[in-house]
Amino acid sequence: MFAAAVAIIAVVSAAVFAAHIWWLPPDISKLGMRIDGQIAETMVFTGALFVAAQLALATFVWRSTGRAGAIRIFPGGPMPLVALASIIVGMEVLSLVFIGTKVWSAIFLAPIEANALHIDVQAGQFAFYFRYAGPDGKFGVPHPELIDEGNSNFFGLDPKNDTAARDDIVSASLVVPVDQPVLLTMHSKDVGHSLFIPQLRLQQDFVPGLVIPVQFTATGIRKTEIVCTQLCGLGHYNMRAYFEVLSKADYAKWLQDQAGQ
Amino acid sequence: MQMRIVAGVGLCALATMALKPSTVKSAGGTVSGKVTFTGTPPHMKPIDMAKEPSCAKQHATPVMNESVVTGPGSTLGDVVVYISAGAPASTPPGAAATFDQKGCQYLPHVLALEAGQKLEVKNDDQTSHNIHPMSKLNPEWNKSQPPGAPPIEVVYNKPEFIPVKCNVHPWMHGYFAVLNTSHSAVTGSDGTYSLAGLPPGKYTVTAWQERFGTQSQEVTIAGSETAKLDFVLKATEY
Amino acid sequence: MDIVSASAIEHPPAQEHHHTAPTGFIRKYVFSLDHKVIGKQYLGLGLIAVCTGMVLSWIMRYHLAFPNKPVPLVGLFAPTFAAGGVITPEFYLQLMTMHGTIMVFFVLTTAPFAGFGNFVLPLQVGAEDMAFPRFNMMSFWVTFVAFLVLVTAFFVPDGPPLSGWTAYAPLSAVGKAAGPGQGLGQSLWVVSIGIFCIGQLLGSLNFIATTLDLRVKGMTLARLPQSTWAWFITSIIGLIAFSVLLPACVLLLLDRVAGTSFFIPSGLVVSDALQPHSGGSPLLWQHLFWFFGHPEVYIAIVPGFGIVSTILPAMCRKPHLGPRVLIACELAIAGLSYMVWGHHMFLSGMSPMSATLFSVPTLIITIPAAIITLLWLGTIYGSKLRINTASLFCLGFVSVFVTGGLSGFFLSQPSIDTYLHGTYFVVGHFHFVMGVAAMFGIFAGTYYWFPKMFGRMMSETLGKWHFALTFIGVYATFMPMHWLGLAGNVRRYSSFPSDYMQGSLTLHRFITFSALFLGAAQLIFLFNLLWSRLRGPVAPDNPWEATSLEWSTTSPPPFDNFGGRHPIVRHGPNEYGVSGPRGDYIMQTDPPVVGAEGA
Amino acid sequence: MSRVARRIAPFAALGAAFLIVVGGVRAQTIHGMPEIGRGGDVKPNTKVGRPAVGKVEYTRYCTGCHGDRGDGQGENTQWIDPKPRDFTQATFKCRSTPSGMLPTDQDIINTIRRGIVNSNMPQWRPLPDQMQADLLAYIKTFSPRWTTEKAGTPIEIPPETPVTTESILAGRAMFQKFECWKCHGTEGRADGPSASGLTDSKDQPIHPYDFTTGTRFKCGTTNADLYRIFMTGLDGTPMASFADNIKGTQGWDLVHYLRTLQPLRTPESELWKTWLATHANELKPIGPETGGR
Repeated sequence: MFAAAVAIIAVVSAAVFAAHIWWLPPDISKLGMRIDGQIAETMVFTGALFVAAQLALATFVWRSTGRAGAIRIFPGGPMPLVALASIIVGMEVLSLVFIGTKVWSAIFLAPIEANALHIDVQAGQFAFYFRYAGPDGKFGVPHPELIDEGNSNFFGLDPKNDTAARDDIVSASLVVPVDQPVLLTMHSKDVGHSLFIPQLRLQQDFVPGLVIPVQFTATGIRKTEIVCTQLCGLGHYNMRAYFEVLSKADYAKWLQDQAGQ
Repeated sequence: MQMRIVAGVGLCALATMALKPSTVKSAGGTVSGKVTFTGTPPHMKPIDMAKEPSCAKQHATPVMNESVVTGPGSTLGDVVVYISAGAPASTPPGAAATFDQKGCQYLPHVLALEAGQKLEVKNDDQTSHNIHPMSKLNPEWNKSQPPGAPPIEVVYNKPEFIPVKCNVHPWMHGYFAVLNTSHSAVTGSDGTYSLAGLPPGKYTVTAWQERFGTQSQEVTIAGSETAKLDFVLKATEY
Repeated sequence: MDIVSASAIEHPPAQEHHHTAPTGFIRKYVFSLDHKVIGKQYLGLGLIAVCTGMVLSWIMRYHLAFPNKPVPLVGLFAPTFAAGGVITPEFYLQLMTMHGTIMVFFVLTTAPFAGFGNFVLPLQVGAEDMAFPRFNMMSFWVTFVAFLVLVTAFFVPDGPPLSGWTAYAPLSAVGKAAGPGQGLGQSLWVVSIGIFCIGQLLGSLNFIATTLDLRVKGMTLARLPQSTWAWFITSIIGLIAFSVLLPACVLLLLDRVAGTSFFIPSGLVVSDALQPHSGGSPLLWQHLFWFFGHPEVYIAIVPGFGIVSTILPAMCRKPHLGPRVLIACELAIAGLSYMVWGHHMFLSGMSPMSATLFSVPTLIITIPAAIITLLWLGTIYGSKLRINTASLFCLGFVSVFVTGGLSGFFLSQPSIDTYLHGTYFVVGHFHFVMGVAAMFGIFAGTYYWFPKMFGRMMSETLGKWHFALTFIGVYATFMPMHWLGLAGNVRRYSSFPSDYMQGSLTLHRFITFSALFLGAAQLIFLFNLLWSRLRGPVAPDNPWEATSLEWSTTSPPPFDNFGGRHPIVRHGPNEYGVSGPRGDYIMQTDPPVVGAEGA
Repeated sequence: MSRVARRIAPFAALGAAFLIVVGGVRAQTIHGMPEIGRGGDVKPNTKVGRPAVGKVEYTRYCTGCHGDRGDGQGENTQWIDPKPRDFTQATFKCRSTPSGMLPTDQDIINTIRRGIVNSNMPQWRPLPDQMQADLLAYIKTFSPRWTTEKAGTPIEIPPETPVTTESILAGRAMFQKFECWKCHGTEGRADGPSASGLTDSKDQPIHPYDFTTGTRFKCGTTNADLYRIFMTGLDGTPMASFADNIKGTQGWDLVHYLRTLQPLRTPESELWKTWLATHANELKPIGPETGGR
């Protein structure tokens, strides 16, 4: 009974994974496919181990239940198993680390691209706001004490004294042109948050007190969502924003519309 | 937009009237007038509600920030005008003041109520709001109201201008003007107000706007006349 | 008893405790110094806590499946938080925080480690009691106070905290402005966890001292049963881990009440109010917390390793395949557990350069874990397996541990964690590997040692039903969470307004039904506990034909465990599958048998 | 027990491999070896820095200590000793250029790479070259000196002279003569009479280098680095440049003597120990009264 249950559960679970019934949303980023590759490789390896281990458990249980006669010690004692685990798992660990580190550094340790579009992101309870430098190409300096959400001054800009701040464009959606490297500088105004764009395979926490740069390049024109994945308070579940990838022309038009407001 | 403010003021006025039939009946004097501004008011930006599609689709045109509401002729809306000194002691009205959340906006943006009066907060949206009045003198609270939840009822006992916000929708900001008097009005965008049913006496009338501050004037009511009292607030661009 | 008298001699004990059996009710059952009573008290506390935590999870699951429907009965019990049963987002998070805290601290730490360890460990080493009986009593009552303080948070005006069991600063540090429950509720949480640390530190010290100093004659370290080794290793882990969490809690409390800024940087605007703090680091809390938090996972699971490795050989009638390798692996895991805390923080904003540094030891941990699993499989291979509830839960443990462990492969790689961090994949992973696996260990231990604790056998029929429904329920509940995670479904959400998560509702409903089914199955266990305690058949001294010392005394054991005698140990704990005078096993206290040793 | 040892061996091997990988980052080059690998930081960074981009990296990695304005007044500054560098003054400790001159770009890159021992400045070697160059470019925007002045010419370091007893003794005499001991102590223990009251150019307390700890120097690990330190001085600290008093190969004598103060196995210390074994009584102690040998 137990053996059968384990075997069925193992096979059904593995089948659901293998059939990709619930799977990652389509990738629209430059580096996402490397993450997908890493996931796929890990999935194959762990999937094989999962099925093998569960079936072995099922077989051994089925064969030994109520067995008569003398017990049989596993051939060779524990050392073959130690060697087996060390070699199989060890090799896989090494290869995963080797590839994974490269993927990770390509995403989080890459120098900033020369032509990157710089967008300043601020997370707060419970919304993201995105700031574009505006026509002058310069960001105004944020002053936390000037943050006034009731007056739409989400970043604490000081347009009275800071001319660079006057033309900053603040949007509740992240809009980027396609095939353009984008640099996000992420900071939080109150507690920890996180920015997660599943289609970009991109996730990064906001840490109060730190400004964290993240780069990505979107390769598909699409409108999707940004959600918060770091528990930030009662509105956490509804902390989100839209993420739009536009063609270069549409983006220019959008930027102009925003600047006009 | 304007309609909504008027509706809000009307609601308020209605509530005020309904509460004190005796005062109305005694038909005392009235102070009325208009609130205007000088200087350049700040540029009100449209509110980006993209985050909450269920609200965004309720508004055909973008909703403007409401921290400064102006009308033609430099009139100023959402100004609380109230008797700050000289008013006879009154008991808080029995009916509740209502503060509604609709289309991810507060209706009214500024709610005047008397200390001790019941306040009822409703949610007419298909999304959860949290109501977070950041009071300093009164006890502070912060509660979510999912769609379909019963109204939140609360009583403030100390006069205070309490900023109210919804953290889930950071653009939602409003005020509870908890006053010591039932003689109060909130101007519409045409800037007019009227405080009726004042017994004879000398009063200090104060106008309060969330960004431009307060201004007080004195007025004497002898009988049942209507005294004109206009306020001119100084606007600052930033 | 005849076994003891046959094999043990009376001799002047090396460490006489000089305490005699108390007579009054209070001294006997409440403020008892007897490790067996304290162990039962811990298990009782764990039982209360697990029921509380489970009910909280039902409310959460119901709400997730039917976000717009009031939850039945909740309006009645929590009118202030959930008027009319409508679950507000903050109430959901408060339930979630309390569920996590209660389960991790008051169930997974107390039951397998403090509960079974207290009851069984002194018996297995042949001691009369723990090394420090008064510390032992204090350790339980301090833990109990911690539980009361935590539960008090439900009854304060704003309710319990909503910052999760990890209580990330500054959400947990800035106070009331951060949200409902972040005022008094969060302070109570911090105080409770601080007190809990003290209790566990006392307990860990006690375990270490008892294992090292109170072993009877002949009980060398190599002859300690696998379970005692596991508790011993766990207490070493706990000693280091809790002594980091305790100061962290003190610092957090100071930030909250004394205006310090350990975890709060400057320039924070929370609910429109500029915070009067500067110079702190939110990451510091994460580092301190996870330096405790990761070893905590092993505090929950290593006793499970020990329990399973002790029960399986008895049920297989075959020695454990490699007890020394097992211990080496457990030690390796214990050591590595302090080098891996950063894998909870790949995306936390700490320097991306440290990701590899934390990823490598995390992946290396899978090697000893894999060896431990293979040793179990190798033990089952070619054995004469007796299927009963205790052995079924051990086999279930192996199955869910494999499942939960393998999903760890994904999360330990920073590049994959970039996608899966903060999704239901993580929830599925730790429920399998930490929650369910540890719970299976607890269940196995309960069915196995219940006869020793209460002198009565548990009902096997009810037990097998309990196992079957639980095993299926567990997979049905937690396996789909991995699928949700792959689809990008974010955890800690009270509902899913985001467009791309809309499609997950069906799966969420399935999980909810499974969870309710799983919960209902536990009623069988509760009934079985109660029924067997009162009506179960009387248990013999050694119902499982097991070898370790606790089975050489009566069921239940007398106050001083061995009736004034001190057993002498002559065998290891793994003498199964041999031909001895009793049958196919030799107890640790049996006289030397020529030719049967070392089977 | 050996069976157990054999069983644990795979873990031990893996653990050791791990420690070697991790430890490699901190490994010191044994001095006296040619300047290769990490110790010497000779690998030039040829990337072109971009100040605007560097600002983003700066706010990620540097701002906590060096401050948003580069004035060394970051949020952590109050907890840190020695205090972080104030970039607005453009004085730098580790230079290859004469005292008072601006350092070369590579000098600052080297400092970023190797960090500063006994301070809170970590090694940023894992940052890609491009990032280091960007950071450098941004750091140079804090002071107008970088636009008005040019970096100095690196001092010339003559080829190292052979390690001989005479050379060490000459160095010892210089240690006495130039009053190195007043701060660094008679035995290099940083316990000289002036050591306790030292302040840097911003009046912050500062400690002399303690040779007896055997740690790497503030500005490198090799003999040449040591030569460079006292010939260029550490600007902004009481450590002056001795370029006016020590000429050419004389400097190597001091280097050789200083090496003997360290508890490391170096050619100098080996030689010195052998010599001392027979000649210890010939030496006058270093200090205020005597004049060395």
